Amino acid sequence: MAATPSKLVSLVEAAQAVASGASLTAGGFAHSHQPLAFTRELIRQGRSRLTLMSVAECWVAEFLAAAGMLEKVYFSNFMFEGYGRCQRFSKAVEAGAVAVEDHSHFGMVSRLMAAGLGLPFMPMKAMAGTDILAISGFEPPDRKARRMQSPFGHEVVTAVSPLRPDVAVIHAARADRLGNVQLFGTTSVIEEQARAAGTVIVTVEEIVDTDIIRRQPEMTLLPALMVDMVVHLPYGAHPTGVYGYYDHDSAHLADYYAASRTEPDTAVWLDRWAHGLPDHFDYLDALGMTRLLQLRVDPALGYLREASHG
Amino acid sequence: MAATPSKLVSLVEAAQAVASGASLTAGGFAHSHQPLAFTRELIRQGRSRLTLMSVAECWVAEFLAAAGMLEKVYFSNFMFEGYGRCQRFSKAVEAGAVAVEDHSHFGMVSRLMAAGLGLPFMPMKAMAGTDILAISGFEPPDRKARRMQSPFGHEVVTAVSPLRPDVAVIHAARADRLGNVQLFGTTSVIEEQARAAGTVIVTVEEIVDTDIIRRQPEMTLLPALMVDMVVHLPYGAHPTGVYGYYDHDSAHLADYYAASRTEPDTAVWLDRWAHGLPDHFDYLDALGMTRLLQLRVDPALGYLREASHG
Amino acid sequence: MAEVSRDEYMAVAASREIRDSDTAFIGTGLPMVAAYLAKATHAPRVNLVFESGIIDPRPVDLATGVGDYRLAHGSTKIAGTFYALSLLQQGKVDIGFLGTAEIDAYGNLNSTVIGPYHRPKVRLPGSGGANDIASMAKRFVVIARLDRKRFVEKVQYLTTPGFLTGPGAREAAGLPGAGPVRVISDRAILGFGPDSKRMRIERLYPGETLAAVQEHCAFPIEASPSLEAEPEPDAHLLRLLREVIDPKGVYVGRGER
Amino acid sequence: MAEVSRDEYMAVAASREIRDSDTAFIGTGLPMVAAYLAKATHAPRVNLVFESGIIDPRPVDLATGVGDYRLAHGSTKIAGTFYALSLLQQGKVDIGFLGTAEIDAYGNLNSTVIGPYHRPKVRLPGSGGANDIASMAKRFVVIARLDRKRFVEKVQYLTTPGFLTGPGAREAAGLPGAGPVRVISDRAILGFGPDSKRMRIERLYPGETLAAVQEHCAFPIEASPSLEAEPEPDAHLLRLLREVIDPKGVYVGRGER
Repeated sequence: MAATPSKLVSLVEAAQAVASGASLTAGGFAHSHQPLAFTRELIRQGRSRLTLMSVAECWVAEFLAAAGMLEKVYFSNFMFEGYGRCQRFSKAVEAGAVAVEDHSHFGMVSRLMAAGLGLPFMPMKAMAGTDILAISGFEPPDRKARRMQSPFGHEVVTAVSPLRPDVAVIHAARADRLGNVQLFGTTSVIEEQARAAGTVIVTVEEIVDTDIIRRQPEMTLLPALMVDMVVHLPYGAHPTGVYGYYDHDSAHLADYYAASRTEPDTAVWLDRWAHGLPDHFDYLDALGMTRLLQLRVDPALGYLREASHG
Repeated sequence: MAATPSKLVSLVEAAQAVASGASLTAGGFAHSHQPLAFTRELIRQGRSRLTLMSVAECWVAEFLAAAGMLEKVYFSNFMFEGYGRCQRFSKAVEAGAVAVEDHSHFGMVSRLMAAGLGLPFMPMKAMAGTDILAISGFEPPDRKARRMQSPFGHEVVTAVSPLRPDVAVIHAARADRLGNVQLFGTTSVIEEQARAAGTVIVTVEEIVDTDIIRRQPEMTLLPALMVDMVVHLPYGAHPTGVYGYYDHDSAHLADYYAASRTEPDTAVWLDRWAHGLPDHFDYLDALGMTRLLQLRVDPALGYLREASHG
Repeated sequence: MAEVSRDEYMAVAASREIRDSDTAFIGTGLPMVAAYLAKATHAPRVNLVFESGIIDPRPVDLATGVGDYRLAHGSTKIAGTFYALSLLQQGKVDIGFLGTAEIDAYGNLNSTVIGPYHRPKVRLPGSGGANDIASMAKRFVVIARLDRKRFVEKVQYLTTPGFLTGPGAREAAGLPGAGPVRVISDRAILGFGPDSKRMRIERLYPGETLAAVQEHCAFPIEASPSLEAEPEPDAHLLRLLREVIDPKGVYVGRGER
Repeated sequence: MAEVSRDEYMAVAASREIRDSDTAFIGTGLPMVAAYLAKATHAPRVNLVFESGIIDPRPVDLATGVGDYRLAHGSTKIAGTFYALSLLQQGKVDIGFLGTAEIDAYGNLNSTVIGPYHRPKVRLPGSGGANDIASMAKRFVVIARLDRKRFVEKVQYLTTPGFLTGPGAREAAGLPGAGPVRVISDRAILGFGPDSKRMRIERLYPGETLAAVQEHCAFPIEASPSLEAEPEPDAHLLRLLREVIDPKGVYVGRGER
């Protein structure tokens, strides 16, 4: 059939889709597949007053908070497993510089899902009876969730309202130029995030022919019709990992974690690893090939045999 | 770790889990992966007053109707693509012998999903304004669906109530003895059906070691915690097909379709292919190895190159 | 080249309803032929979705049904029925195609029963995804042969919403899609009045007359102010239909007229 | 054999809470160690579920987190977060384990803030799946070291529901799970009065006294009528913990006492 145009764009161009004041949701879970090359580019370009709608993209939140670009966060949990609290993010909240709206994981996922399914609300059963619903962050409590009775009886559920981020940024394993996206391992909240968002940007380890996608259609997470832009960014999740490609870089994460204890050290770190490097390939060069290759997973196991526990 | 007990049971034993008067939902879509060896065993054992909660398991519905075992059917569409209406099923409805409750596909899937998600209702946007909601089959209209306003504004949605079948019967590609089930190709409504049902019976082409399942965990449709019984039934979907294994048997389907034009011919057909054969392996012997091998799919394409269009 | 059949007119007209980059919800038969034809010509970027859960198949061999393994093999995503249908509710589906046993002047369809619901004269297959498509796709197209038993004053069971009782009724029911845009018949292409929401005649196939169309329709139907004649499909389209897409004439009959 | 550490008492006690054939929702750290220990001993059929979407991993190497690739590799199903969490709402999860910064007498937990919500003294990580587990798992177990700053009269923010305000409160809130069944601390195993729903002391570790436990708890806490002494874990369990499950002592400290 006839050729179809490509959605492949540069990182610079993709990042321009996130304006100051925009709302953003980002893929990933714990130390896995967070779109951090994209996050560093946003930091290089500079943004302000961003809103995050997040479940577990702790590193994205932390770096955006460290760079002073965050204003508001709808979220359920930011925690560096094996390290501790997200220090710059937590400090920003404690200083009143970032406003937060708390949820349970299921509450956040349900709000994104409501938007993705085109529904004005989603019924669910968690969060009831707690301060998550009783204490408002920046959202009026009756806009976030309402207790309601089932139309078919006396059962009470919590209805949560949809959250529609302007942009979803996802890092995945591979995509074709049309935007068919595959990811191995856990898919975290990517399905719900991509469907809820107005614009979907996907950064990937590899660009492959559509024929490669068609060989394993069961592995396709996002079909092309869900995706607006594709950016080729090998090691684009570093210092987090990508299942089947590379493990998270514990030493680099630990370095950041140490730096993030103070604002000046964080600034030095950001200067070195974001502002100081013109683009992602300079970043990879700065890390060095030895280090990047050492992170590559054992092909038999899918992970590095020697775990570093924080 | 320690050995875990098997869920593997005989077909006879599995079929005994469906009592007369029970409600049943069955996997499959069009001419694919319908649990028909199980259906034939139910016919051999004999049941009455069954309720079906169905989306697209047309052949299961047709055979149960042909055998006079159906009382009520919640469903969205029964149609033999390439052949025409399900004749015994349609005749039974026209005669008033089977009562029906119509839905759209999304309506049926949403009702099963509500049950599977542990929710007292599911909001959705189809079916409004039509006789599907205005004309009651056997269910009081306000038990099936209600128009409701979103708690967050004036948007109107249709809330559908949960459907909880007593038993779900699924035919899949392979499972281990613990009940981890994998299926290639479209997964139809199996996820929602299995989660909604009280008891889940899975019949499979192959029993494999759990290690085989663990090599492709992304392909697992139902984890063991969703499954109660596993039955090993190669060609257990015949005369429908199983993706990656065998295509549907058009000649056999056409034979049935011709027979199903009259009640006596149908009875002869059922005698020959269900009552007349003590078990599933006698059925396979009666079909003959030549025929079964001819149905095996082209391994490169995943289907038979020469399609039979009805 | 053989004379153009009514089926060929219908396939070509249906294909024209698909715009490039549309996401189209497709069933077996003429809609599949039309979608393949559109993809091969003016709409290479059309994204096909099937209710069985198959997204964007590689159109190699014509399928026997929406769950056919020749659709699944080489698709870009295989999922389940909920996934496919939920795309409609998400607002991701631009166009759907539907057949019907009955249709009224507002484009409402019946594919459920002929006769009373509880003791029907003929029990039909039921909605399936038809109601979902008509309720939630941005627009939909009906493909139906003209016949006084099919084009009726009032459908015996309203399975699938057209404009329901007329202007404003879909909105009042909370249906997100805009409703039917075209009815492609074997004699003419029909549309809907922008204000009245009633069916009207837009294009006549060669050799057809307004009177002939009106005679095959049990409700009063007028011509659109911009009534046109449908030209004969160009040779390239016919060759694709006859030699590439449906070489055996499984779904598109040949030379019936 | 080295003296039994408090962590080892906690891991063994937590492991005992898992019944064979349970579906258990597991986080990193002591709960993972406890689950692996249970699976290796009295509960070979326990089915482990992680909020990252991993079901039933092959417990080869101890993971660094719930999304760790060593959990994903060789699991029996990999899905996403919604799938894992929706199992809770479906009623498929028998038991979950939670840690906390604060806990009150009714087993309510705070993992959100110390100080006022809008200008907290300490911003903690937030609920994550904790609220979901506590709301919807059939039962849950808290693992927390005894400390007057942790065991408090009133949590500063109620992140995760225990028995809320007392008997009947969970039911009134529509929470499907039955609530907390055990609090495993480093000095004693605590439970809840069946009628009062208040925390009480059920088992004391060797060398501990009621008074010591009460002193480390900022709310009044009584002994259960059936107060028992927790025996030292048997050698087989200790060997498994020390040599097989956590040989480096990553999550289970050694010989602290």
